[in-house]
Amino acid sequence: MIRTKPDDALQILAPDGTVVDPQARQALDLGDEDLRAMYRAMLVTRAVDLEATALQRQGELAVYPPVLGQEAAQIGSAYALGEEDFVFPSYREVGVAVVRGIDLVEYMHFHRGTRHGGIADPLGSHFAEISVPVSSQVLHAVGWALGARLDGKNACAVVYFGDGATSQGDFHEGCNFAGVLRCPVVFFCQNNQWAISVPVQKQTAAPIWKKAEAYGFPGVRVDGNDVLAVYKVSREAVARAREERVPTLIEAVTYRMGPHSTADDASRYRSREDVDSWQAFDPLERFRRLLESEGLLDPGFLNRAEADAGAEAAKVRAGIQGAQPRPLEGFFDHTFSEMPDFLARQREEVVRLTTEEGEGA
Amino acid sequence: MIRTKPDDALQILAPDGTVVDPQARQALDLGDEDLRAMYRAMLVTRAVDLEATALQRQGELAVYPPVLGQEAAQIGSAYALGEEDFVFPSYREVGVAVVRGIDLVEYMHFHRGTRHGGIADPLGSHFAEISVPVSSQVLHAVGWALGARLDGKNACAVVYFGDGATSQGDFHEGCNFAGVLRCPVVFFCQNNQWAISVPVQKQTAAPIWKKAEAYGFPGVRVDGNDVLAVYKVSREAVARAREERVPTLIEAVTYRMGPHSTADDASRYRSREDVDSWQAFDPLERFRRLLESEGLLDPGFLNRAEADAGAEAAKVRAGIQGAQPRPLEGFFDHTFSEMPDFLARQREEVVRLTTEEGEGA
Amino acid sequence: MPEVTMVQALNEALRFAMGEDDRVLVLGEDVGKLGGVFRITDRIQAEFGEARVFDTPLAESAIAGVSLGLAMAGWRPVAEMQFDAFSYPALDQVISHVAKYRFRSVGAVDVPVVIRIPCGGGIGAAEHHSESPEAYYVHTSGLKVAIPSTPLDAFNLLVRSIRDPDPVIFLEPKSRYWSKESGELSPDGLPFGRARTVREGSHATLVAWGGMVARCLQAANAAAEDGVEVEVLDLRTLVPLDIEGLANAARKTGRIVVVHEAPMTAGFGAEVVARIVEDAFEYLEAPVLRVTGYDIPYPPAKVEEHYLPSVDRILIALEKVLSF
Amino acid sequence: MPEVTMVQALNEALRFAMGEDDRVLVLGEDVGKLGGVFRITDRIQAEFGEARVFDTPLAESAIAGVSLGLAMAGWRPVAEMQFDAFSYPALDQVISHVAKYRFRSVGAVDVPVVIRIPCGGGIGAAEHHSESPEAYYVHTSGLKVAIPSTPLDAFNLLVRSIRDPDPVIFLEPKSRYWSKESGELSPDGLPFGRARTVREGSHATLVAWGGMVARCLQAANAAAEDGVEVEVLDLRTLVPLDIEGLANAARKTGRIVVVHEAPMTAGFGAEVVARIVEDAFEYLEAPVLRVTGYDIPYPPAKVEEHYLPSVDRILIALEKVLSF
Ligand SMILES: Cc1ncc(C[n+]2csc(CCOP(=O)(O)OP(=O)(O)O)c2C)c(N)n1
Ligand SMILES: Cc1ncc(C[n+]2csc(CCOP(=O)(O)OP(=O)(O)O)c2C)c(N)n1
Ligand SMILES: [Mg+2]
Ligand SMILES: [Mg+2]
Repeated sequence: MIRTKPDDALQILAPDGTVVDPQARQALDLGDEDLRAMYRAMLVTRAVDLEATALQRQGELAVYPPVLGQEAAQIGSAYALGEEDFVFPSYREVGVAVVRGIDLVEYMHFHRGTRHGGIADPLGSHFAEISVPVSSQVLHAVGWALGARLDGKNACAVVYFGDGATSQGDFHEGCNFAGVLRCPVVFFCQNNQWAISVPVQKQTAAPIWKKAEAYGFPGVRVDGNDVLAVYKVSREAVARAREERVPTLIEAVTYRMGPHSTADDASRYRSREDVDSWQAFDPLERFRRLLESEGLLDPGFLNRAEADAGAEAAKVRAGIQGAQPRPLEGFFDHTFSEMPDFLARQREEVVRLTTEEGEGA
Repeated sequence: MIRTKPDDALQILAPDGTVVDPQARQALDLGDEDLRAMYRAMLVTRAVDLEATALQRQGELAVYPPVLGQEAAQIGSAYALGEEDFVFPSYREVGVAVVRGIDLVEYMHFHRGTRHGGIADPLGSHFAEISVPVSSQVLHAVGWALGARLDGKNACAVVYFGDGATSQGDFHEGCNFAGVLRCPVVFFCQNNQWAISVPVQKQTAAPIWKKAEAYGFPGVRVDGNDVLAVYKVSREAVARAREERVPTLIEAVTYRMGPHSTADDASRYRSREDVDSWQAFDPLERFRRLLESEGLLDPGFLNRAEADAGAEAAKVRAGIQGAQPRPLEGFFDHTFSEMPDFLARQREEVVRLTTEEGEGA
Repeated sequence: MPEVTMVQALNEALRFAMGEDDRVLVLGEDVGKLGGVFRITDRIQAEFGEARVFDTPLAESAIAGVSLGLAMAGWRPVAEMQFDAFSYPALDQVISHVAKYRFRSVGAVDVPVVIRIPCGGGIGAAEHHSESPEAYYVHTSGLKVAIPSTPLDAFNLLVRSIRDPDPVIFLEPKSRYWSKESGELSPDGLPFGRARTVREGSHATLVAWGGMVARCLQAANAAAEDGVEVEVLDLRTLVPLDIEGLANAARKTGRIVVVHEAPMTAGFGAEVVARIVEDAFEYLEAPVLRVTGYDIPYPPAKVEEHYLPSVDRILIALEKVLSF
Repeated sequence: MPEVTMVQALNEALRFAMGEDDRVLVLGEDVGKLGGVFRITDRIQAEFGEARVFDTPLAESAIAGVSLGLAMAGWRPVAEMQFDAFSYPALDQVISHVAKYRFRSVGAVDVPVVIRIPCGGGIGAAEHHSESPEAYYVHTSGLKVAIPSTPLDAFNLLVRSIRDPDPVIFLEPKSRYWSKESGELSPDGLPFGRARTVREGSHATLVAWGGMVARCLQAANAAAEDGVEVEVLDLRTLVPLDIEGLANAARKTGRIVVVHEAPMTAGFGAEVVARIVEDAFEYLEAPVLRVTGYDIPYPPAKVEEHYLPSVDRILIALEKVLSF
């Protein structure tokens, strides 16, 4: 249970928005525009996230895993990255996608069931396809980071995953590879307390950040609802990865305010009170108060930002509503780099049948 | 590189056999007969191990992975177990098998290629089949331990594996399960510095014993060539597992004096000097000196023990030389609990063909 | 007995098995309080306690390997993999140990492990949630593989799988989870390796399992409107396979189509064809054809209807074997 | 060019590929100083440096997953799995990502990953060192699967696999590692999907790949002594498969036996049978038969000769199809 601060966690802002570590606050390399941009990204994320949940309720998305409550963890860490850094997301990273300028309509196609992956141009946008098999993307990040090191690039990979993901073999193998092969990678764990119905206490008997000990690189726990603290540790981890080729494991302690996904009934395994108790730690509210106290929330900005958020959500809705998948034969074209004969035969059948169907209709 | 003591390692006997920790020495619950029995087991192991290597050279075994140099780690830990405890070995545990009274001829059938597993009565002898896929046995140990806990048994599982094995996902998943499900299990890692040609420095960037931090249970490093120190930490770990249902990760620092297996040419990746430098840490010699100084090595015992060792080796040789496998159809009988029809059909073919062959010959 | 869904039947089977044998355990991700994402283990933990029904950490290889260890300690674990594609991290443990441990120990160790895997497509699920992995398991010697197509079969086969001293991969076709059937839920000792004739017919035979049995029945009914009587055979267990039943089908109609969701290449349909060819070639009036998923990864849900064998595709194949 | 073994040919292929494209990397357990347990990578690290040729920690899932990541960074990794059964821990990464990433990204990401796997039995190896896992890979859409049977094919197919923008599972039959062949080691652009007629014959056809091609040739030679001319077809790549070549075989002899080491049930032999039945049923004079490993786990080495298809078993099957 979170108190005003998770044990051992780095914090800059208290839940009420007051600065608890003024020195750290001052040392941040963030100007007013950065702070505003971060807040704006949090608003956009919140709006898009709520819109996606609504779209699912209306049948426009097949299923959607809300990020509600985890906005600070995602925006704080994503904001610490450079263009050249490469993001490897799980399935709950819409906030990171917002910061990275990912096409959110294409992203929602994943959840609509009209395309896999959800990322139109992973290599160009440095944002890998959405990864559902828990922890599997950890290895891709490590591989990419190793490749970047071999190329002498000044860039790192950042991989996002949950508390549950730390139980998987792939998490371990990836961390161990990264430690010994000196891969520039940041392991960013959002400990949102739950893996579907399993609380983190039943997931592992050790604090997650301490697992870094097993791989010979630093681990750090941060208050995941404090966007500035998350930014700070992420920034340091990115620098350590790029400059020293030393990975970092970041545990951002946060809370999954929504159900695991829109298909989940969380009331079966946690109480309304538990969830409500985390309302006091809302990351947007906390950051808003800071910005207010620092005089950065003039009504002009606030109106614009809120309008932007609404507009983004509306854009997602407009883009995804009723959207059609490419026809099945289109998927055949991307199984191999060239179409082998045996597949061409099958593709022809698909075209024939769907054309007939179309004509029959 | 080992100095007189590996960093952070627990030690009772210096390499020259002198007691460096008299208090610990005194506190051991080992009588004279125990000490003699342990030494005898080390002699037997050494003799059987060398015999197995010789048998392989003579074509009697297909391949054999020598335990040479790791006798203290195996005998010290195995001696700490009770009858009810269950051993899950890798493929290099002949010393443990000696202590547990495993039928060594059957064991060598594994290496001869005449049977899998190598353990005739795993459930009766509480010694699982030899496990080749690195780290895979870790999970079986955890499962057995969980089962024992559910039964309220006062027993634990002990799983043996190497330094290389710690890189596998199964190691991690097993440790994590054990930590959170409170399984009475001891994870016994023989860090013999090598995984075939890969030195432990290239295997992982953290000391192995520290990996326990990731699972919320204690880790300990012990001088793996000091049989008393190994016994002491194993004894404590077994008690902790049985009584508190808390696992322990033991890293026994030792050295693989022989090749990875008889099929390996270690000269391709390590120098004779490196290997020779470990001669000074020979575990038998170290223990012999202690026993001598404590006046336990009367010629009568020594002669008997050496004779026993020779006899055991001879028994293995006599039992395995020219030994035949059961005929292939015998293996069909143990694929399922009952023979399904489709397999019976195949079995008949085998019997028909091998009978014809036999008659043709 | 009123109608039950397959979900309820499976839930009852677990209850029944846990009641008749207190060595039976249930483990997996979210099988406790949540009752599993499909509610197969709904209220089982409340009834049988947290010792016998427990959530595991999120690690499938461990779920399989730990289950084997539990079996060695004399328990009968029933493990749940949350979805088809999430059984893949456990493949190494399943192939190298669960399937082989009896063999490896020359018969000394029973392996009464059941691994339940919801499988197949057709429910509009996300990527990695609609795979049909049966061929991987079937090709692994030492495993039995069961896959019911109806609630009553699901109950019977699961009870029997849990009693089996051998490891059983128990595949549950998600598209049939909410299908209903009425009948008595008492285990009738349904043996493995006996296919079920779902519908009699003399002109041609459709062979299927799991989710495709219902689809074949639809196709057969459609064919009947044109006066073609199609037999539908539900294999129920893929290992052991009802070889006799397949040969009989060849003898009876000589025209056979096998239907499955998994990709065609090296799918279990190929085995069905090969068996029939081996055992009953002389009775074949036409090539045994396959109607299957295509040889591409399972596509996004919104196009899955064109990917999965449709009634039309089945009818076209029937026409081919009938007019050969 | 003097005779080369398959080991040498593979070693030369890696050298050649690394020489022609400096994005090619070699990684795996013990591939560095040791040169691999079979010496396929012998002296490659010395020649190309530790950046391009490196030992990994002992973790196969990571080897596969990291290879995919390297490919995303523009490298062309050639990963070694030490033995067949040790490729199983990587199955999840291979099935869910390596095979699917191009598809998942709707064509945006090339996956030029080669996974080399020594496979098969017949060399007297220990448990878990003699498996023939081709069916698992073949059934996984998105993978190409190559398996040479001779040194020159090994060279050509490996060079070509490394140039391929798609993931290739490259199976190396251990029993042929030390077989010799002479000829020019220059890549002749051998395309995937073209079977090789190893021996002409008009009475019957043996279809095989990898280690069983030589065995089939022995059987064909033995049959020739009795005046029976048997054609031997080496598939060389299983995906893509030379469907045309198989149909031609049916047209030419009408009597076909397929031979493989893996267990029979749902092995790739079933696919060969099913394809031929689908495409060339009318030309078949006899059932297409299979001679394979039995449906038990690979047995101990000392009995493997009775497990693997023998010349006798192949001859018996030939006799059956010839006398049908
Ligand atoms: C390998 C695998 N096993 C099971 C699942 C099913 N599943 C999806 S999300 C999830 C829980 C993940 O929890 P966590 O890692 O904490 O991430 P969160 O969902 O909380 O963001 C599970 C079990 C999966 N996607 N992949
Ligand atoms: C999963 C798996 N991958 C690869 C191998 C091949 N292999 C056998 S032993 C070994 C090295 C093991 O090293 P370590 O764990 O340190 O044990 P040691 O041999 O030193 O006792 C390797 C790579 C294997 N047996 N299993
Ligand atoms: Mg979580
Ligand atoms: Mg070692």
